Amino acid sequence: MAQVLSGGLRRVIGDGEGVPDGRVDGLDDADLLDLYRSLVLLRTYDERSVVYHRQGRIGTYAIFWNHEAMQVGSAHALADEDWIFPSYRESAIGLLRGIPASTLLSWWRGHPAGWWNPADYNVASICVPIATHVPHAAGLAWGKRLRGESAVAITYFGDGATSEGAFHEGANFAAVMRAPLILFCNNNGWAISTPLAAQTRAETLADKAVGYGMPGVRVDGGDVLAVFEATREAVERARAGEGPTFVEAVSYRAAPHATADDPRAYIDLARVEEEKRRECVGRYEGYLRRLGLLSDEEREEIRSGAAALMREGIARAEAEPAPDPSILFEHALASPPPSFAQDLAELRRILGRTEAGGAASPRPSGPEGAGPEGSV
Amino acid sequence: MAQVLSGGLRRVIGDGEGVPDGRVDGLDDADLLDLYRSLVLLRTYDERSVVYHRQGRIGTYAIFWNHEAMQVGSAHALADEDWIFPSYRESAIGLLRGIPASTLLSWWRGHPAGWWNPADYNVASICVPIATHVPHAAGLAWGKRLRGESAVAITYFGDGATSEGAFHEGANFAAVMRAPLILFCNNNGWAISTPLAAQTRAETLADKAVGYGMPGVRVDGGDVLAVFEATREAVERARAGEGPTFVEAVSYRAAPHATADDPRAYIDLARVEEEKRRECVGRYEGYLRRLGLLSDEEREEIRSGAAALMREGIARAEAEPAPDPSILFEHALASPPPSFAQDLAELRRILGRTEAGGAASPRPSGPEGAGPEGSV
Amino acid sequence: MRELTLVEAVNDALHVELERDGSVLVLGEDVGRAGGVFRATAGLLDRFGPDRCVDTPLAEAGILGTAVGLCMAGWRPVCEMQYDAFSYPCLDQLITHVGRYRWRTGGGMDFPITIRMPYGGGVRAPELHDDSPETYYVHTPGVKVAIPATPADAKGLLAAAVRDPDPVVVLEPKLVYRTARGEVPEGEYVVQLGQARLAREGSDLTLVAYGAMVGVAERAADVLEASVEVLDLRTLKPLDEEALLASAAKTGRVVLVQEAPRTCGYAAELAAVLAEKAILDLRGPVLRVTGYDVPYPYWAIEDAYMPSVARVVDAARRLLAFA
Amino acid sequence: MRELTLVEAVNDALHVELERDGSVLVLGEDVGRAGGVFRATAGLLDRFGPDRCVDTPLAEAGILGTAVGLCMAGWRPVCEMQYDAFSYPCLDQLITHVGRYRWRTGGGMDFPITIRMPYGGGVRAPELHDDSPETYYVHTPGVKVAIPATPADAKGLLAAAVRDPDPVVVLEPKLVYRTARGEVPEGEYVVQLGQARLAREGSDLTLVAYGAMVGVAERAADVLEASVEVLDLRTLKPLDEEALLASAAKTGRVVLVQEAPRTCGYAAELAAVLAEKAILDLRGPVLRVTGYDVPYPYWAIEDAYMPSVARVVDAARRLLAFA
Ligand SMILES: Cc1ncc(C[n+]2csc(CCOP(=O)(O)OP(=O)(O)O)c2C)c(N)n1
Ligand SMILES: Cc1ncc(C[n+]2csc(CCOP(=O)(O)OP(=O)(O)O)c2C)c(N)n1
Ligand SMILES: [Mg+2]
Ligand SMILES: [Mg+2]
Repeated sequence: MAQVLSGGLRRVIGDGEGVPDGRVDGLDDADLLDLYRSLVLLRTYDERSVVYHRQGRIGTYAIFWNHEAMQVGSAHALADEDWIFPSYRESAIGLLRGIPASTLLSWWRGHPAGWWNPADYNVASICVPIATHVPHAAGLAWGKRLRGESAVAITYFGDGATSEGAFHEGANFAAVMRAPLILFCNNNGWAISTPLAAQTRAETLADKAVGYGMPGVRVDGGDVLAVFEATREAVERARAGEGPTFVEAVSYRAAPHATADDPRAYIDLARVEEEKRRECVGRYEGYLRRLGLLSDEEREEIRSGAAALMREGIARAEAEPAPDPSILFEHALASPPPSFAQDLAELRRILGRTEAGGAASPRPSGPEGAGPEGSV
Repeated sequence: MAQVLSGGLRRVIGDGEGVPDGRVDGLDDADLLDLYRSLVLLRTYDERSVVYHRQGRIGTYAIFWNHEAMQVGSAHALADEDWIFPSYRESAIGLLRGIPASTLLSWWRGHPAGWWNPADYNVASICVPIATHVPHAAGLAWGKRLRGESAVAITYFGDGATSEGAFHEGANFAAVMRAPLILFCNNNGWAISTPLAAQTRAETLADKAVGYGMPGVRVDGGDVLAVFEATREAVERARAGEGPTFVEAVSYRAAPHATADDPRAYIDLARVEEEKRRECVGRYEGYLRRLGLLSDEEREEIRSGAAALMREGIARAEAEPAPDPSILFEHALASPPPSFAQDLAELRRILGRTEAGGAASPRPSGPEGAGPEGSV
Repeated sequence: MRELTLVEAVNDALHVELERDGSVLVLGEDVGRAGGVFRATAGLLDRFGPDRCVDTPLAEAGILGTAVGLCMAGWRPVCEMQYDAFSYPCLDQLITHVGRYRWRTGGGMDFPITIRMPYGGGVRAPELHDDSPETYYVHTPGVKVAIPATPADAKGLLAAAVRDPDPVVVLEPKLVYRTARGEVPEGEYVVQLGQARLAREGSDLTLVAYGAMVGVAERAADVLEASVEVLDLRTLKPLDEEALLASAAKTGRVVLVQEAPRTCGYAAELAAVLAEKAILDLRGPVLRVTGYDVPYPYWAIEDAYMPSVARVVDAARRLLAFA
Repeated sequence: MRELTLVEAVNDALHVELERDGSVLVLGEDVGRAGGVFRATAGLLDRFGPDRCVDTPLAEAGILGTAVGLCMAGWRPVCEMQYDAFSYPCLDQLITHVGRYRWRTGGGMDFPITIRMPYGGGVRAPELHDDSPETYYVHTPGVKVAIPATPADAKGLLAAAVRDPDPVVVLEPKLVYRTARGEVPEGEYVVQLGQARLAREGSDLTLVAYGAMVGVAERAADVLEASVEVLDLRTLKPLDEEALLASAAKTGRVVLVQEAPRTCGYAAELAAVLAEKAILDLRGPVLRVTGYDVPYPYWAIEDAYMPSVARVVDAARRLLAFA
């Protein structure tokens, strides 16, 4: 069971010194190792992606370093039938549901091979505009309930997202419809350069739950076990028909907002260094080691497995042929108008006369590129 | 001082039986009679307007019967420099600031004589789309504070309005900017046909304040003195630089939503009857009588004064000449493009050939009218 | 066949479609207990229950945003926006998600959302109950737009929208909600999207209109001393380009009528199509009769704002007199 | 005069205008501490303090909505929307209030709001960082719209917007934020709204463009074997109709270029003006080269979506060959 820290923050993992480790009921040793595998997978994905970006192999990329515990802990609390609604910050969470790394890397390469059908994995498309997916998740959860199905949904968003009207309307719909939804707030303290104090005067973001008549809980976002446990309780409530829960996972953004961002102008660098020292994967590694559950060999095996998966993923993504211009028109509408075929024919005629295909350079700034090309 | 009832509802006026009357510090007898005058003024305006509508002299009209105590109590707690941001439900609140009845009646006649310059009365234009004026009020209050001025603002909205993103964003901006704002929620239990229970799962609307880090207070919306006192405290906080307050005034909609609405299909008629018996003007009249502050003659004088004002108002409004078509173009832009003059010239040419002016029948449903022509 | 008003035909279509397909549900403000402020959804709550006719919180972005999620759960949501101008809060969801989500899934998932609302002016209503917002919808990729002018089309187009695999916006001309009466087929009845209706045949000049402006065009045709064709577009997106070009080729003279403000209104699109594809057929300029580029005015002066029979007649005569 | 990039010119204009008029303030997401994600507002916080360069909560409707109130308190707010597609949440405030409030007060109160944002595609960015939303703004009454193509115009039009008594939307072509370099006058510099710029004179054909498409049009003109005029509109609303008609009268052949989706795009409005007022001058159809009526695509294929030099050249050649 989690301890509740000051500020109502739940925590399970100790510090190896004064603060003792806890245990989470129902998680056996294999489960604990599974969590570790997922953490390493996401960490590896993230670190490799930053390198791929520097190498010009993917475009602007939203770094989620030190957010892995929030994503892994919560996603592991779900059943396969449950739906995930990620923001750009959880772009790789689909890895935990079997979406190939190449698909996600293709998405960051601006390539249609980055598409997937949400129904194949119960993972919605990555949402770029802030908070607009919160009502989607509320609608899915409500819709499942209306059908008498037992699936629940989780939606991820940041501290900044709580300022948007879309968050508010989605949360309120979920509460009113008793939708089985977990509103998972990744409170990393920053919305790009805007600190939490410029975002809200609420004492905690979990306080927002009161206004929707739903429970709000706070958890240490660097503690994968505390996140797991808090989310599991929210999932149980949801599945029991008791409606949505707001989970505030408190963390700190120890990396730039995205590859295009330089946080040195605004961030507290000492705090970042401190956070880097207590980053979430290392914390969990220490926990497993104290329990004697992780050997150096296992650790290496897991890491190299993840690295291999990434190598294969980027190779596949890079092997994708340049998309054909027909892709512009092909999926916009299920029943397209005749003008689409005419437009495509004309485009093909013109492209045929000039150069083949419309493949763009993978470098985010083309010859006329604007530089910081995506706040995401 | 107000008593706090169950549900945290503040109340000053007793029931003439078991519940004793309270007094509000700082209000002398003249002040108490002023409140009464304002209540009668608004009540008279409202009742006459419903009649004028039936007579086809004004269009669709949003009835505010039994909402007078909320409007009068709060508006009296303001200084003249303070700004009021009304919704359609507070359409006549400008009467308390000296806006002529004819202006407000003209507004409901769809006539440009219903215009006023907000800066002349510190009363913003009537806001028709729900909750969209909340950010305006937050901006005004914030802007005044930035200028070092001492004015505060109040914005009125309904229970339904709290579901809109615009309410959320406005409230949050006000809190973050420490804007001197009173968010005054007229909780009359209904948004047209939608009851509060279908609008939110929050225990009270005042609970929403928690999520913005501002105080939330609840008051009996039928008790003009309790409303006055609660608003005065909020105004004092605001003026002292302590930021916004959410005031939930609890009432019940005892009249149709608007003249076009027939609530019999959805409302609890017994509850309406009960509410009519305890309507707010009568309650305050009883209070004054128990204090010996209101004689029959004074009552009649005040009432007939208000009635005369309305007679004069409607006469003036009806005497307004039909607006000239130039009004379409005249005020849309401070620096209009040449096309406006061309369009007007063409329009005049055509109207000259057919009939004069563009005066429409004051009857809301023209020959092709659609009937319930405005939910407002 | 019975005679119905336009809004009764809408109501009829909803009853038929909810009956036909258990995955259709209606949501919006006051659609349940009250049956809609125009009673377009009257009777649905009683017949289909509160799960399929849902009074939502007062939040238009929430209505359309949850509709996206409802689709993902297998529903076919029909969203009511209470009025034209109150649909604007949903534009963000429309543009960023509703029109794009299918493409984003590589065609893997359909979003059969219907958004319907009363629209247009002339009804002596307070501010912001009178807008003609079709441009905002028509310009948005991934979304279809239909606007009926008759009760039968109101039923048939709405049924087509509900059955369409893509998001469809249906704008219902509230000015004629109760005055447009006409025969409406009983039971299932569908009018295919993308097919204009020749409301009147003629050979000298074409009036192109949609919604409440079809009636204005017809009355102008009555007045004019020429043989006037009236084309009721019925669907704005996709446009029935063939019908438009055929009529322009036949008459060589086209007047476009639209209530919305002029700049970038739908008549601009029609004029652009004609300027590109009918330039050799045209015997004179393409004229637009539209609302002005100003805020929709208060109703005591709205008749001067709305395209009137007199303005349409004037434009037509100028065009007929064109050298 | 110094050479500046387009985004530096924006930054310069803001410095000059905030210096000149103490009632001007800048608000938006990340405009302060970070100086804007494109650094358009860099230095303002240090120079003018946190009251006049305000990092707001993440809420675009809140930004524009509070700006309305700030005007009422005597401020001249300059709102930054971080990206084109992230401006959509503010459309409701724009349409229902910003464009109407002055009329509503009978001209008693001005709303000198500037809304500026980077816009347009081709920058290899993730989804929804590439939109050309001008139609939504241009169609809305009570609002003016300017789009610069050069650094000098970026400064001058923004200054004009800030000083204008009416709400003005300024869309800045982010594709050329750093590649468009040019001389920019120092200090106060205003380019009047409503005046097009003849970017290149010619006699056979006119290419009409704005924003980043001006460069595409110029490069197409380089390639074409005819005398090509390039008209940079600079302001979309109010349109410099005179300049458009004069060029059409001169060349008789017009190709309109726009990044936004075709239907009801701004090129449609231009075509409609030409079809009405230049019909006798036209020697061929009015052609549009535009984005397609589909969602703006992922960037690996965006070059096929964007109007390219090849597409403009193709359209121009077809028109020049027109019988
Ligand atoms: C509607 C909208 N406005 C602005 C942006 C630009 N933007 C991208 S990320 C971001 C900050 C988000 O902060 P937060 O919600 O805390 O999430 P985090 O990135 O910290 O995970 C902003 C402003 C956007 N994507 N969508
Ligand atoms: C954005 C918007 N959506 C819908 C409407 C239509 N409408 C007018 S009043 C109303 C109900 C408002 O309820 P509430 O906020 O409780 O205020 P009340 O009318 O009860 O005072 C609705 C839905 C509107 N005016 N604006
Ligand atoms: Mg954050
Ligand atoms: Mg109410």
